[in-house]
Amino acid sequence: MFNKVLIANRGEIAVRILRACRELGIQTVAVYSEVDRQAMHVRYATEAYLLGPAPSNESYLKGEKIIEIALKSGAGAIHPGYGFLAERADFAQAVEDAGLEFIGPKPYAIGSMGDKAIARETMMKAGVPVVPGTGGTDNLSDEELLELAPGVGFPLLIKATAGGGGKGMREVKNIEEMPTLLQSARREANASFGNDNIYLEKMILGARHVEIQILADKFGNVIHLNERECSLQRRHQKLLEEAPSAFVDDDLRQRMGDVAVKAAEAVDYESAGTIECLVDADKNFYFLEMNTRLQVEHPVTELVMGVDIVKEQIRIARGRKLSFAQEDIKINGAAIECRINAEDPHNSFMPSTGLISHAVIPTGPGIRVDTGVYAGSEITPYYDSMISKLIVWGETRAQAILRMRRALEEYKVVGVRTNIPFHQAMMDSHPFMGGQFHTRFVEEEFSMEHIAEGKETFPEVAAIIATLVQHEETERAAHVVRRNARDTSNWKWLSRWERLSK
Amino acid sequence: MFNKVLIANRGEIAVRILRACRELGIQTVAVYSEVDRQAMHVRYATEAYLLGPAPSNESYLKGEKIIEIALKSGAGAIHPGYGFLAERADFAQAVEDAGLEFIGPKPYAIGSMGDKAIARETMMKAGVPVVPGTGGTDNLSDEELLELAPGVGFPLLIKATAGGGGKGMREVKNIEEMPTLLQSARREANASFGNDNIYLEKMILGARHVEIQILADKFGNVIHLNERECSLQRRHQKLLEEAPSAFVDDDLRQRMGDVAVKAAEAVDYESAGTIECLVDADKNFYFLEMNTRLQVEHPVTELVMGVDIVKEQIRIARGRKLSFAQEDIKINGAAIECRINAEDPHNSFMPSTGLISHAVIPTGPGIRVDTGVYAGSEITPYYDSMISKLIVWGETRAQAILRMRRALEEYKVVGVRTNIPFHQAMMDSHPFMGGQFHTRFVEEEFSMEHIAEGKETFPEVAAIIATLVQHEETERAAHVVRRNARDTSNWKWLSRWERLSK
Amino acid sequence: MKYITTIDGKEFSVEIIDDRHVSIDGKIVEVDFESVRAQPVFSLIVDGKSYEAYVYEGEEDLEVLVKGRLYHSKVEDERERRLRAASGVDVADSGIFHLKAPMPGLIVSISVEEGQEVKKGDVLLILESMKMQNELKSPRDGVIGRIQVTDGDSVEQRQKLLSVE
Amino acid sequence: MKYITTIDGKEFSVEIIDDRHVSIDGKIVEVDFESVRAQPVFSLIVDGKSYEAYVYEGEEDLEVLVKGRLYHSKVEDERERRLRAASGVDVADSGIFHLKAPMPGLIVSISVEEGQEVKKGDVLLILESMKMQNELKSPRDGVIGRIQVTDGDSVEQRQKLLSVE
Repeated sequence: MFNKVLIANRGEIAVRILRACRELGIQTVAVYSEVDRQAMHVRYATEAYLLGPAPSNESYLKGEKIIEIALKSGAGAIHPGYGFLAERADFAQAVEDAGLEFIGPKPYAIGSMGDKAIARETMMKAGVPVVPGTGGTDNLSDEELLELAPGVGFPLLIKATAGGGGKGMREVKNIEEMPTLLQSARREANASFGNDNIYLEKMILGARHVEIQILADKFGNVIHLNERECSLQRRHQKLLEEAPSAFVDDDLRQRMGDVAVKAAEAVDYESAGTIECLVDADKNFYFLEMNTRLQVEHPVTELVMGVDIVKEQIRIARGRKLSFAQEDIKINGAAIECRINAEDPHNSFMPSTGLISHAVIPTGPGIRVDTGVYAGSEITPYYDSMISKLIVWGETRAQAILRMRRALEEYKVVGVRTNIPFHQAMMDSHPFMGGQFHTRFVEEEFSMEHIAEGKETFPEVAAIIATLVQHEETERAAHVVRRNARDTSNWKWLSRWERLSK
Repeated sequence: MFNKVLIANRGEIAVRILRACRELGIQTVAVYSEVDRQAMHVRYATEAYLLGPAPSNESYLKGEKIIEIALKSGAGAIHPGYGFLAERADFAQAVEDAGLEFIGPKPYAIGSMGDKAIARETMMKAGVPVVPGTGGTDNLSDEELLELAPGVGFPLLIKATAGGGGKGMREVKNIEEMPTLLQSARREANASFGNDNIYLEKMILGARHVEIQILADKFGNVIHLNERECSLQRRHQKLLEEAPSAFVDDDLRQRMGDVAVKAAEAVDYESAGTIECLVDADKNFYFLEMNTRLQVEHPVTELVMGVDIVKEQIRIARGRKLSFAQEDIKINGAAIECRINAEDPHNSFMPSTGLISHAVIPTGPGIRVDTGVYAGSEITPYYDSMISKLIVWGETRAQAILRMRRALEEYKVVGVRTNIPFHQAMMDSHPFMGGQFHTRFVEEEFSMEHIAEGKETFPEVAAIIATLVQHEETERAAHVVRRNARDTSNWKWLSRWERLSK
Repeated sequence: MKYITTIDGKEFSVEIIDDRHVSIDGKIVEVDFESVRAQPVFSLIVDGKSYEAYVYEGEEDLEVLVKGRLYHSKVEDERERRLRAASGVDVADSGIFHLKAPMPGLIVSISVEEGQEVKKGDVLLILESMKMQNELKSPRDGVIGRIQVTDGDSVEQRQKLLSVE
Repeated sequence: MKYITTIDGKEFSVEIIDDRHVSIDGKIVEVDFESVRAQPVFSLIVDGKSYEAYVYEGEEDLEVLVKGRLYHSKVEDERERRLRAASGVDVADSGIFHLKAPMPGLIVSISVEEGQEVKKGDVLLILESMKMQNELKSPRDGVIGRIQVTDGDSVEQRQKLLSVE
């Protein structure tokens, strides 16, 4: 049984896994790229080794080098987190071949579920409804896809077979724009997963994205931890997730849970995994894909189910039986997660890079922040723009929303733009409060500006504060000239100015 | 029904209550002393008014002025927090007389339970066992107490009738040292509560301090939220609290809960309150006192019961029925709270004052921090030394301990000494891990030094780091002399040095 | 001292009377203003109302975050204002807009050609960064001037990409 | 550059060889040392082992917090060391101990008299602060010198209270 784990990731999820290890008394090995030398995960781990330059394919995607470091450092297992190497069956196989434990499913399960096209086949054979799309598990060429597209029907989605997180995904309205989109999807897929295979899927309009969390041990025990609501997306990137879903009733919950367990059993699944589905207005659901890894949004499930999913993953990999039976799993309250991204919601969600000079993290009852950044962190353009996750728990969904509102107002990040204003507007949105939304809600129906209209603003207060700050700065400048006349109050001006001009 | 609340307190508890109000959509009014102008509670509130100079009796104890501010600002209710005016029946009465809602019990309940001597009488009449001590509710003189002492028996405790938090409490081994201790107890009681009445109570050795949280609404519904374990104390100050108690079994839990509800009913109790008991090794319990207010350690109950006690207090004061029935209250996991005090555990827990120049608050799964301080906060000698509360939840007590260990290591406070090392040693203590301790454990059996002995240390690493830091500073000094030769790397030395010499 | 302070495009006339008083658009208010130690945080109490503000230099203006909302502000004293008025034109309204890379990245495609007319909001080019393709749009109507990059170029932050004239 | 570095009373001989190498007590180690931006935080990686340290000036020494434990450190270069050795005595061991108020407060009672002999650990006086009565004890054996306060005095932080000679 291993006592040292290498975490093949960075950012908040590396820190999340490091914390779980620390709480289990397990030693940790971090790996990092050159730009991440000062990162929290490097400082937090027991050991840390350099992988290479910043670009992922020269660092966090270098599977061989990572395995070599694991062997050298005496780590007995590798946790891949999400993204990077998490869903690469070849990497999982190489880890196994090196005599190490891969904290995740077996290569076979990753292969058959991680490849979205094969997963669809598997599910169809098991009688699970799937979203219509290109069948077959061959790697289809652009020509073949263009031929199959009219059969699938427009609008449709191009998806990366190795995909996840909306990367390599493109919406196609008609056949004319398809060739260009095929190319850009392949390029993004390759950049994100090192694999440019893609397939087509029909878009089900007005649907919700609901997913079921699975846990399975090495002894064939499989349980599900109910659903997460992940319909709030922009460009197929999830922005906000909830557990439970306001839309899912007990009957649907049980039907989806049963299918999810069946799906996991069909591939002898082990570790944590997620069955993603689309649910239409009539509560029919369609299998979308299975994510054979930990997900970004796992904390909302942890908060309402009282299960630590990462610790369970580690326990399972250590050969322990599941700590819970299905009947132990009860929904307690409601949880919401806002992904805090370094991007400007007032400017087309443009990623924002720079140095975080100051950060205030919300604290107090019912709040959890999973983060890998801190005051002093540099946000670079090399990795994705998520800087932290703000998760709240409430006795009810309404209370969770009110708490999230409070937490978002407390959260301050100076140095980069964040999407906090977007989440604040969402918390004030009536359709969101009413639980009335679908996967295209953010793009088609939601307007930050519209919501802002009704809110009280304080331009006069801002004017007074801005003027006083500027005035003190001017005063300071005048005082510095008469340096000998300085007194303590001038020091005050000076320190203010220094702070402002940093 | 009120929509604006004045919070007659400061520090972490003021912030805690402000947050609850914000999550309920209630406007808030803060009050502050001159030294607290920049405090978090002042900045967080909707409105803020100055009370007076720093000393409590010129600021936070000025009940009349506080009521005046409430009336002027249009607040409909006053939440007293804990300490200061929280257990002053006269203040509660004055609030009521001013036509405001006091968020707490009625003056009658405060009077009969808040006065520790009357409370003992009331409980004895209701058939609840009490710790032997000076009966009678008269304010006894030093002479009378000296006369009654032998009857109570030594060792005994002098306690403030208006007391709480160990303030005005003294242990007396024999009659010779008693006169001096009576005087100092009266002085401290007067400074803390504006009331110097004291009484005597026998010390029960080897006992645990276990308390039951009560909630009662205006309609006579009373429930209890099970127990908190508060035996870890130093000089009668609680340092660490847990829920549930590792020592309390279901039978004792139920017996204590029933008595607590009875005690609350005996005085038509309303709002949140706590019945404190001593429990001996044979699981006999003795009523100690009732705290007719919110307690410092309420979060551990909140985490395991899923009830927001402060919000319930506000709802009750607004005339709502309890949101929960007794049968809804189930223990879920385990929670531990460490009180983070600005005091030096390596130097007789001497309070430490100064400017907090830097603070890193632990985050991630299962952690809650209730705080009123931040980087930039000045810790003054005017108020008590608690700067924040670190509370963790775990699926089991063992997991909560491991998580607390992780959180304590993440928690960094630069600028004042804190008792974090004490808590770290406690988490490593075998009796604590085994749940084997009593109210005198910290003072009589616990040794930080002893626990430190077995731990791995890194003096060589510290030596390398200290030397490199000093070396860079020296280098910088040399470079500054050759200012013209400066290059970017010198800037690096410079900024490091500036940081260090701040 | 008198200032003209612009908040999100709206002008206020603010005069600092003394330590405790300012006037805004002619109305005198009593202010209690504090700079919080070691943080870019200010606390203003006016008539008992408490406002906490984060104030920091943005790219082009002073940014003021109050009650969860960001205000873009510009503070000019009377002298500056007169000078600017005397110069006749507002620099911001004239001249050429230079599109600069908001972050380092890869030019995926350029959607316009030199000399082409564009409207406000038209996509000018696509920059890939942080694994995302970002559309950079024109902030106003105009004609595309010189294009200084081509498809596949790696660009640095703030590098000039093209101009709208 | 050679230094004598004292950690909690134990001396180490540390030499900075170059940017990536130091020797400690004659043993050469490869170091990867980084100062984290905008924080008093340093990261040291030695042989793959990662150590995060908070380093800040304490009252009398440099304090180094590593893996949850605080180390008191003093770094002297060889020249300083020789100078100190030449002066013959260690200042810290000689002379008078001045008891200073560790924080502002009220003198509740003085437990000793001028000229009285005290042992290490004896209570010298009681200072009330933060609502607590704090016993200030003698750090060593000695005789009480001048007492500069009386019962009931309010004292400032660092104010001299009495001396032990």
